[in-house]
Formats: sequence, structure tokens, C-alpha cells
Amino acid sequence: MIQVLYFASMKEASGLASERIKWQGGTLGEVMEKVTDLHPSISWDGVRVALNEEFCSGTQEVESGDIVAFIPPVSGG
Amino acid sequence: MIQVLYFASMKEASGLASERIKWQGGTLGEVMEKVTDLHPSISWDGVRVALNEEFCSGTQEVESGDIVAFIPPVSGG
Amino acid sequence: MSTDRYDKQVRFGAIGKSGQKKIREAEITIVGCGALGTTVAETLTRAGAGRIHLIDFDEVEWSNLQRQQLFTEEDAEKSRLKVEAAQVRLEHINKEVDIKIWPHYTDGPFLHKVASSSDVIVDASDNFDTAYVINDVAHMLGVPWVYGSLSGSTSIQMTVVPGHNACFRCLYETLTGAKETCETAGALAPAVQITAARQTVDIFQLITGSGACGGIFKLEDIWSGEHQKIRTHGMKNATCPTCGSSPAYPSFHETGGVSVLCGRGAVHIHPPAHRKISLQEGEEMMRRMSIPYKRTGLFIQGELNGHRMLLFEQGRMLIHGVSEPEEGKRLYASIFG
Amino acid sequence: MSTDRYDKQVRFGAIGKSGQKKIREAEITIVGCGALGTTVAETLTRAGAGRIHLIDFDEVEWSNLQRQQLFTEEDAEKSRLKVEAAQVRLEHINKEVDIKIWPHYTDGPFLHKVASSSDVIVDASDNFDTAYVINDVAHMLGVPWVYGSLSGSTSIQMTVVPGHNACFRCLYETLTGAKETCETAGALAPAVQITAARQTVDIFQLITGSGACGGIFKLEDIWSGEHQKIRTHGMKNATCPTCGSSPAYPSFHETGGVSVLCGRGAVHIHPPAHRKISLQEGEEMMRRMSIPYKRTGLFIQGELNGHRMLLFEQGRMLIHGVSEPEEGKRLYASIFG
Repeated sequence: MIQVLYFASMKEASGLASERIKWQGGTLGEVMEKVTDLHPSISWDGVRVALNEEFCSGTQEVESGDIVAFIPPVSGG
Repeated sequence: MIQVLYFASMKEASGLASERIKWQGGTLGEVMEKVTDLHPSISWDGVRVALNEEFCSGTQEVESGDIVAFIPPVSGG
Repeated sequence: MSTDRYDKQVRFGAIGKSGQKKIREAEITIVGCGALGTTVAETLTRAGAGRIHLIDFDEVEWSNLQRQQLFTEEDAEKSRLKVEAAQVRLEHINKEVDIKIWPHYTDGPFLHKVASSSDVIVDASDNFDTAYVINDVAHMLGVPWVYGSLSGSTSIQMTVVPGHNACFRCLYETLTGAKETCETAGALAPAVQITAARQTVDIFQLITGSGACGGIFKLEDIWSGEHQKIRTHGMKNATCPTCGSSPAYPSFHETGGVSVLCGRGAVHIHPPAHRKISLQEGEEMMRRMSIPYKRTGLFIQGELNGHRMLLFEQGRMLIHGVSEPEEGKRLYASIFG
Repeated sequence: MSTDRYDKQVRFGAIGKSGQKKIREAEITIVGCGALGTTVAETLTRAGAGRIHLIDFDEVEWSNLQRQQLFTEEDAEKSRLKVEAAQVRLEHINKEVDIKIWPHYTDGPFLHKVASSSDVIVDASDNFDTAYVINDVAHMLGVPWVYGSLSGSTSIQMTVVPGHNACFRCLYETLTGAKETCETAGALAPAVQITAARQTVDIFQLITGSGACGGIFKLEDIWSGEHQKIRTHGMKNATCPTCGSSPAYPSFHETGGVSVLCGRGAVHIHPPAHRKISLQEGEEMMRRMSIPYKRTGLFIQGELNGHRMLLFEQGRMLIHGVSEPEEGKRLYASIFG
């Protein structure tokens, strides 16, 4: 299992602030594919990804127990 | 190892916001004894204790990898 | 003119038009008009709440200005009552909101009366005694309340829904020993803002019925960045004298007393419940004793042995230039026996 | 009189007397005088900062009042310039602080001039373009800057110390696609307060030299309670055109253009750098074309084809009742060619 956190527009598109996803191993990019399957209306434009509170690229390996956060660009002030 | 977080007056008494402590197992009460050894000036008056983000009593068992937070009473508004 | 005034709030999905209507109809009691009270009151006023009760007996001081956002230098210069200064500013911000002010000490019976038709009670006081009183009154009324407290850079916030969550007394059955207050550790304005922001979110969630607040003790040191969301469920005490099966509400019945005000060299005296003195009687007494005084709508200001003193409805008195409770009691007794 | 004015801040150990002295001597530039800008400016003013530069070309609108804390109904009624309304209130709060206002569009050369002697630059703007400009200017000057942004209940804050942290461009080399703004998801006042509080803490840490801010991307959804502190170190790009070894500062040189203002049906035109129009010249032009106008200290207000327009120093113009950039350009060109 991994925990996935959705922020801003991704929270609205998924209807969830967070969820647990079954995970056997794979890359961050594969997590994103899985999330796309679960929530087809999600847009990945400009989204940054953090793995265990560290910004990472899609090639990074994700293990069971990890926390993945998706952060779309947010502009307002 | 366990992680210990100090808030408010305990942060001032210990001089630390958090630290890692070697841990072989034992109760929360024993964690408090250990912390008293490390920081003799700490006062336990009114302090509440949370183990992995849940308030707990001193008899609770603490395992390696756990997070313990010490929260003295804070009044100001 | 002001059609889209709340637009940015209505666009937020969990509030929306129906939530905005509920905010517009909501009545909120805020206990304390200091750092947290001014911040929460301003946000609720801007948000378009229906009615806000503000309770505080204190005056604006220079040392308040660093973190109490409704007040100006002029308010401190003129030692205005906090609730009066707050009301003036809030009405400039949003005249659609009904701001009721109560320059009173918060004891159980008084709060029970003021908050009887409120949807939420907010603790913005600076002491534990008042939190216990609010906790009791909220459970008697069956109204949720929103606790907040801070010191230095540490912020605490928790919402208690009667019948659902461990209450304040469950968490702190007794409170002994040194308490960290703004006196010893100071108070950073950003810690105020964080605490008030979390309180306001819970108020919005309670009023609009969306979101799931209650039962989480939110703790943050904004300077170090350490952060905890602690579940309070395990602390629920079935025999708690406030939220248990046979409640006695022990703090409701506590009578008045003497309190020394935080870092001001002032003493505040509130007489026991059976001994209420009206402003009329107070004025009469001062005249008889030839004490120089001035009466305003809300209080009488007089001078006794070089101490400035303010007498409020029901006999409450604030005596400046005194830091010992006993000396305050003596001065009070020298007028009212 | 005001001897203990900053007492609660001085008592906080990490600030103390020496920190307070540094705050007193600090100069801070705040880009944007909206929700974040007013909140940060008020806190710094209450904290006793030395000098604050406030940059914003916009006017107070009714829809601002819900979360922009320095403004009143009267400010919205009179469409006052935000920086002017803010200055008036800030001077009532603390006349010891020197508030400099700049009703200007923020481009690279302008910000470089205003912020040249600042200790910190604060991003309180509502758009990415400005963040890139601040990022470039901060690196050119070698001055730390404090990013903040919010939408709905989501708050983001990050401090960049040139030479130490991954910069904004390292994180967002390009930004394409839909961006969530206050237009689509609204903006909750508590999300503003949390963002501004985190910004202010980092400003205090930078000014006093205590605490270790920088390099952490702080993210919180204040409605759901989800929270992250993300290390940015891994994003540092050695060939970044802003913070890399051969910087080109691409956003510094971007010339003016046309922007459509957030939810207002207004267009804002800033002419390219080589084409500066003075207020004197603008007035001359309006008179020649028989356009009805009124000149104040900071701008000229006129009316063209039923559109209210404001002309500022250097030829910047705000045209109301227009939502298409092209129409704005046409109107502008009809006066200045």
C-alpha cells in the first residue's frame, strides 16, 4: 500500500484529499498511470510530485509504505 | 530509535525542537525517564503525551520508529 | 454594488451558495478580544457572518498592538475598551454584520446567557480558567466550541462537539504547575494567525456542515516547523464531570474572584454572584466618598489613592498600578466594603 | 508611552532585543497588496519593521474585502488605490514604520530599483509571471525572497536564498496548461492567513539570522488538514538560467504587455520599456483629444468610449469594462498610437 495525497485542483478532480492504493512496486511514473486510471479527469499540466516529502522525477522507485503528494500549480495571492 | 518532539516550554528547557533517541523498547513512562536524564531541567507539570499522533498514558508501549510528542500546557490568546 | 462581495468564498466548493447563506445566518460568540479574538472576529466579519458577540472587559494597551489586529495607536493612547474599538473597526469593514459587544468578565451564568442562541462558541481567552467555563457552558447548551491557544511560536487548536468528542476537561482533568503564558515566552503574531486560521476553518465547517472537524488536537511550532494532528478519542472519560453521563459542570458555578492581568500591573476584581453593583450605585458611592470620576456609557472611570480604576456594570472593577491581588481587594473594599 | 510596545516579541527567545533591533532596521519589499500583501504588511508594521515598500497598481474592489485585511467598505466604494488605502491604515497602526508605496506594474527593472536596498523581497502577487520576475531580480541582487501562493484552501510557501536553495525556476522550468487561480477555486481567508504567517516567520528568520528557513516547500490544505514539508534540494538545476553558473535572468528582460485582470472585466496595459509616457504627456494627449479626465497625484482618470481608464506614470493604463486584451490594445492605441 502507498498513500497518495491530492492537492488543489487534483483534490477536486479526484474528489479526495488522500487515498491508499495497493502497490507491488514500480516507479513514480507508474503511480501516475495508476492514478490516471482511477481518476481519468485529472490533468497533469504543471503538476509536481513529492515522494516522502522530497521533490522527485517520474523515474524514482516507489515502495510500499511511501507517501506520494501531487501538487498542481497554484496561483493566487 | 524513536523520534521525540518538544513543544513550548519543553523546547526551551531541552534547547531542541526534536531529537532521535536510541530505543530498545519500553513504556511511555520510561521514555519520560530517559528524557529527564537527558534534560534534567524539564518540568513535567501538566504535560500531555502523544504517541504517533494519539494521546496516550504512561503505560503505553513504545516501539522503535515511533514518534513521541510532549505538550506542556500553553495559555495565551 | 456588493453583489460579488463574497464571490471568492462562494466559489470554494465546500462552502458554495448554500454555505454562504448559512454563514450569513450564523450567530457566533467569541470569548476574548485579544490577539485571537480580533483575528477571528475580523475574518468572520469579512466572511459575512450574521451576528458576532464579543466579550472582553479589558482596554487596549500599547503592548497589544504587535499582534491584535483591529487596534490602532489611537486606541492604545485613549485606553479604549477593546470591544468598543473592535466594534468601530468591524463596522467599517462590513456593516451588514451585527456586532454585539459585552465588556464583561466571562463567568458561567453570563456566558450561558450571551451564547444561548449561538451556533458556535470560540475560546479566544488567554487563560485555562475561561476554557473550563466555556467547556461547561458549551456542554450545557449542546453547542460546539472551538479552543485555541498560543505561546511564543506554539499554536494549539481543537474543536469539541458535545456528545462526540473528548472534552477539554477529559484532556485536562486537573492543571497544576507552571503554565507557559504569553508573559514568559512572548507571543508571535504568525502563531496567532495560524491558530486563528484553524479556528476559523472549524467555525466554517461547523456552520456549513461540511468537513469533519472535532476530535483533533492540532499543534504546530511555526518557528521550527514541527507539526502534529493528535487524535483525542482515547482521552474520552465516561465519568467526566462535564461531558460524562452525570455532568456537574463544576466550572459553571465558580464565583468571581480576583485576577491579576497579564503583564500590566493591573488587577481585575469581579465580585461574587450574589453581590451585583449597578453603575448607578457605583456612581452614588463615588460621589459620597468624593472620589473624582467620569461616567461613560459602559463604565465609570475614577481615581483612588493615585490608581486609575474602571468600574463596570455588576461591580467588576479594573485597578491600574497594582500588581498584588490583595492590594486590589483592599482598594475595592475601601469603596464597597 | 510605547516602551513595551514590542514586549511580547522581544520575550520570544529567538528574536530577543537584538532581533528586535534588526527588525527595526530592516527594509522589506512586498510585491502585491492583495490578500497576502495586506496581511504580511500589517504584521510587519505591527512588528516594528524599519521600511516597507508596497507595490501594486490595482484598486480596492468589493470582492477583495472578504480576505484583504487592511481595506474597508469605504475603500471599495471610492475605488481607492490599494497601496494608498493600505498606507493610511498602516500609519494608524504604527507611525514609526516608513511605508513607501508604488502604484506600479512589477517588471524587472522597476523591481530592481525599488528593492535594491531591501533585506527581503516578498512575493504577494497573484500570478506566476511575477514570481519569475522576483526570482530573477532576487538572484541579481543576491537578496532572499519569500514565495507564497494560495487557492481555495490550499497554501504554498517557500523561501529561496540565492546561492543556497533550488530557485523558483529550478522547480518550475516551464509552466504550461491550466493553472488553478482564485478565479476558479475561490480563496479562503484562513488559507491566506496561514500562507502569510509562514511568509512572515521566514522574514523574521532571515532578518534576525536565527532559524533555518529556505529550501522547504510548505504545503497545506487547511480544510482537509493535509500537510507536507517538501525538501527542494533535489530540484536544484546547475544550468538554471536564474541560479545556475551562467545566469541569463530571462524574466528580467521581458518587456511590458497586456494582462487581463482576475475576474474584473478589466485590462491592464504596460507599454514596452523603450516607450515611457509621463503623466504630463498623458494629460497633454487627453486634452488634445478632448477626453474628459481628472488628474490626481498618482494617476489620471479619464473616460473613453464609455470605459473608465486610469493612466499611471510611465504609460501604464488600466481600462475597465473590457475583458479582451485586443480591445484594450485598440483603445490604448487610439490615444497613444
